[in-house]
Amino acid sequence: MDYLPEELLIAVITRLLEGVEHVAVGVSSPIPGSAALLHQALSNGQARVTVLNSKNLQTLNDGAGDLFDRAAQGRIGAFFLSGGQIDGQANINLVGIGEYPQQTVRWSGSFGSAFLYFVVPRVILFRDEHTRRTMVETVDFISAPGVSAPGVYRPGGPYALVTNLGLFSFDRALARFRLVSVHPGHSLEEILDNTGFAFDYDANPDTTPPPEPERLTLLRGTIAAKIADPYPKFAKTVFNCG
Amino acid sequence: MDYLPEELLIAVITRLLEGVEHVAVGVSSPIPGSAALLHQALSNGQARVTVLNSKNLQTLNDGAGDLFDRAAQGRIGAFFLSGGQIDGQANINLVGIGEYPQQTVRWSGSFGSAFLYFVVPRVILFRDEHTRRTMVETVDFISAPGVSAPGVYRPGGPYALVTNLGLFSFDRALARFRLVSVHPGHSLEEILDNTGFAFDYDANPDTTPPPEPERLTLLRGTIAAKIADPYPKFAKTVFNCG
Amino acid sequence: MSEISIERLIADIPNGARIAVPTSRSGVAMAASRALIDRGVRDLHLVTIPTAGIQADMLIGTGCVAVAETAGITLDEFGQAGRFVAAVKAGEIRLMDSTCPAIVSGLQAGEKGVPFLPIRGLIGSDLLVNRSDYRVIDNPMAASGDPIVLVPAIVPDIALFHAPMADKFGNVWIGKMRELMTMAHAAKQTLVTVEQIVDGNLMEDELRAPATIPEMFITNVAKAKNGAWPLGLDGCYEADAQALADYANAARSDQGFSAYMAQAPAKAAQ
Amino acid sequence: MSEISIERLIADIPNGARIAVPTSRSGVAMAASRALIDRGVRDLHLVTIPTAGIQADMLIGTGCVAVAETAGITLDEFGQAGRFVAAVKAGEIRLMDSTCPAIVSGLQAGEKGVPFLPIRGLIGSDLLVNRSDYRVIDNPMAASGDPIVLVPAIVPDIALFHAPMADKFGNVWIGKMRELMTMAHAAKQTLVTVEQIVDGNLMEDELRAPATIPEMFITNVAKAKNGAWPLGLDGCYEADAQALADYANAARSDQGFSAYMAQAPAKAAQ
Repeated sequence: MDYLPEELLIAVITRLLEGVEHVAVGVSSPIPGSAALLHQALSNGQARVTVLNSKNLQTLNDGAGDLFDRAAQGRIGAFFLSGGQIDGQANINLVGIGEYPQQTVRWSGSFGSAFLYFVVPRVILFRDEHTRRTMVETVDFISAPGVSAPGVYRPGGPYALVTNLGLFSFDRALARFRLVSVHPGHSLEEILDNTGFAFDYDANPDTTPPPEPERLTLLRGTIAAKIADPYPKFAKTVFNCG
Repeated sequence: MDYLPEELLIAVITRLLEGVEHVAVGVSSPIPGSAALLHQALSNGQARVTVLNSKNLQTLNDGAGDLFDRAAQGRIGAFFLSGGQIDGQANINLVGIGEYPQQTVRWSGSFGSAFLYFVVPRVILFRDEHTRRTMVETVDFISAPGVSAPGVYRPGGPYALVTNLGLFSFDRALARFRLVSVHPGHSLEEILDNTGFAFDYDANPDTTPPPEPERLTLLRGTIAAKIADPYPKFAKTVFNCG
Repeated sequence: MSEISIERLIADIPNGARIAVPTSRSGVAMAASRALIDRGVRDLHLVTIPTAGIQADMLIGTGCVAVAETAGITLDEFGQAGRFVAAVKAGEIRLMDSTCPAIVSGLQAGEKGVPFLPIRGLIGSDLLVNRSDYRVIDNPMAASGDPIVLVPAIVPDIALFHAPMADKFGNVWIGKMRELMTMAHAAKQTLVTVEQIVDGNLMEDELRAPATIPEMFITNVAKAKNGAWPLGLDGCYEADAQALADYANAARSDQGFSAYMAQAPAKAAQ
Repeated sequence: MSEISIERLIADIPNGARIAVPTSRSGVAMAASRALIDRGVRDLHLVTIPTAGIQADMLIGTGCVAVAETAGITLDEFGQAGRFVAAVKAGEIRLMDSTCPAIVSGLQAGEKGVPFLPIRGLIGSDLLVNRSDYRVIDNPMAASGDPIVLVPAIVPDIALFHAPMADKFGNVWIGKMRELMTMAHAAKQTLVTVEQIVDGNLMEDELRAPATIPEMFITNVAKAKNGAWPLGLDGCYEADAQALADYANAARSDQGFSAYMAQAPAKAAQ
């Protein structure tokens, strides 16, 4: 079965969600959102999904703190974060480049990252631009740190990094990424060339398995229709839905 | 105009509320509640009144903390507290008599007193049994202290004590009551005999003025009908209303 | 969520559970409490949000309660809570006396997943003296000395209450009784009785959704018509003053209470 | 409460006011913001609860803002907030970057009248490094070292937002946008535009009362049909994607923004 790059990424993320009871998805995250909904479908609806800014894919009704209170209590098993920069210790930067505050590049801001990264057990870093611009040795501004000193309350943290080139796991004790697999059509060399930080890898890394056909069918059917709620443009472009 | 003892007490309390923008009234407080409603009527409805446990005389809709949050912000100008014991420093005891916790007499508990006494500017102590049993030298248990050490955050505190015998003011700097007036039909001697704590007084104290006739009319009319919401039995007994 | 009986609803509340219940006017699960008494639960750590009445008194009188964490237990206009008072005098329950907003703040700390919340007041009270779990710190935001109390998070094992309605998904509409939302958010498990189970999805009802507890916070729901009786339920029915007066009178003595519990109906006629 | 114009509503917001506004999906008073811009307000300390979009960008682009206290300013799917980004690069506004729940907790501290609330996370971030008003203490409830952040109370001078309806008494119905309740509770003054002013008393409407801000928290209300345009209002209308895209495009440059503000309508056709 042929598939689009987006569909591969959704398949990769869906596998990372296995066993998670409640997945939350932040703003501007159509690929993670689709993966979360696919995960829910695979669980026969047992898994809960909260998609921020959707009309029907969430139950937040206690104000701007609702999601964060749920997360603080451990009621959210997985969440997605990204970064204008991500470094080798899984620090993420959502603020900007250059010397803070008057930076030469300014992004939106840190949103919930400096909190959710600490309390959600399985935070999946997702960035579909894997370059030396985004994957840096050290971020210019730490919106949220990848690891914390001993004694700092931190039930959560980085679990994996998914990019357009490959899948990485993160070892919290070592504060270091490890390449798990290279996406079809890409290579270890390409990843090394495009990564600004050091990471562990096998000389002959696995290739990321393609999307499972039955999941792809599900994705293009019911999931595509659902993700059109918060992301109509994405559903139209990728799945020709809506 | 003849009046009942309850009507005198309501009149006394109403005078103490002059200028207060928002009066809140706790549970089991029909006399303070009536005074608050009379105060509101005299303000042409400008003053707000919150009567706990009433159906229509309050706007609390944010849970059990709503009243306390409003009070903490200074949005409540006056509140009423009572005590199984009240002592000369305006400490109040709502818990019991004897050595805590296994006391020989146990009352309901401190309710909001240990908080509201600190933050409501004009707390009026009201107790319709003025005896040496209730007006004691030192309370057995401090539910809420009358005064606080320097440095303790305390925008609020005791403003007056109203009993069935007389009206006292409270000097927060001296931590001491002063007799303001003796209710008609009672005497300074009676008050001295029945008070377990020392207080300041004039040798010839004023007599508490009777209820103002026009206020009495208001009270027996519109106010009686309103207070029947939370206190039907009281409205029936005192005002023959409802 | 499949429909279950009241007995099933409360079957798994373990002895020793820290159980949160609302005030007498905010949706008390009386029918479920009677079932809990009949089951013979023991050693409950009762947390009243922030006060309680007949429900707490009954649970205490039947020996179900080891700890009472409360700002007050009273039968309101019907007088003292006789069994509570008797148990205190006999030293049969451990008291954790507090003040209303301190309990609310503790519950909100539980809701927010933080270890404590600060609260004004309390300093100089004997409540504070007797609550070794409360702390006084110097307000770090103030330039000079400013003592302030911290109350620890309350994370009930169980929140138990009665509400007007649930839907088949387990969403529960609570109206203005917002403390029930806080209780459900804070507690590990939330057990609810309701007057009725309605069709449709309350979370999709524009008017009811804002005052609906999402099903993810609800462990189980059982239908209990008049489930708050003899207390009232806002918007549904008034308290049964005669029944409450009867109870208050009976609860003044051991014998009166025993006779009441043996003879009085567990629930109102349905 | 007598009916007033949008211009009157915002007339008394002083220069330098600390003004709280909600996220782009939670009732943004766009029409009132345009009036505020037209009035030429200056030096606002903008607090976004907890993020903002076109409203903040417009206020910044027109020079109304001195301080941006925010967890993020973005035009969402329409891209970066061009005027915000330009102002940061030019050093024209003072930044108080934070994270969403820290802002919410600060506002809740304001609501509760306490000087601070604790919050997990943040430790090790450069947000914390740059927020000298945040404190780290050792959790007094923990047996061993457990650093935790305290955020100071946010007490806005003004809360400004748009809601579906008010009644003639000044009660405001907010539906599921609960943060508006927190904002009104916390702020010294609360100014609201609404789609409609309805007859009756919202606080006496069993279904609407739970999600109604009582009038005592509301300073003033003005009617503004389509008052959130080009943003949407939950349950009333969707965002105007074309208008938002046009704005995003224009805001990429000084000139584009100036031309947009000169030519684009201040409000949707009514």
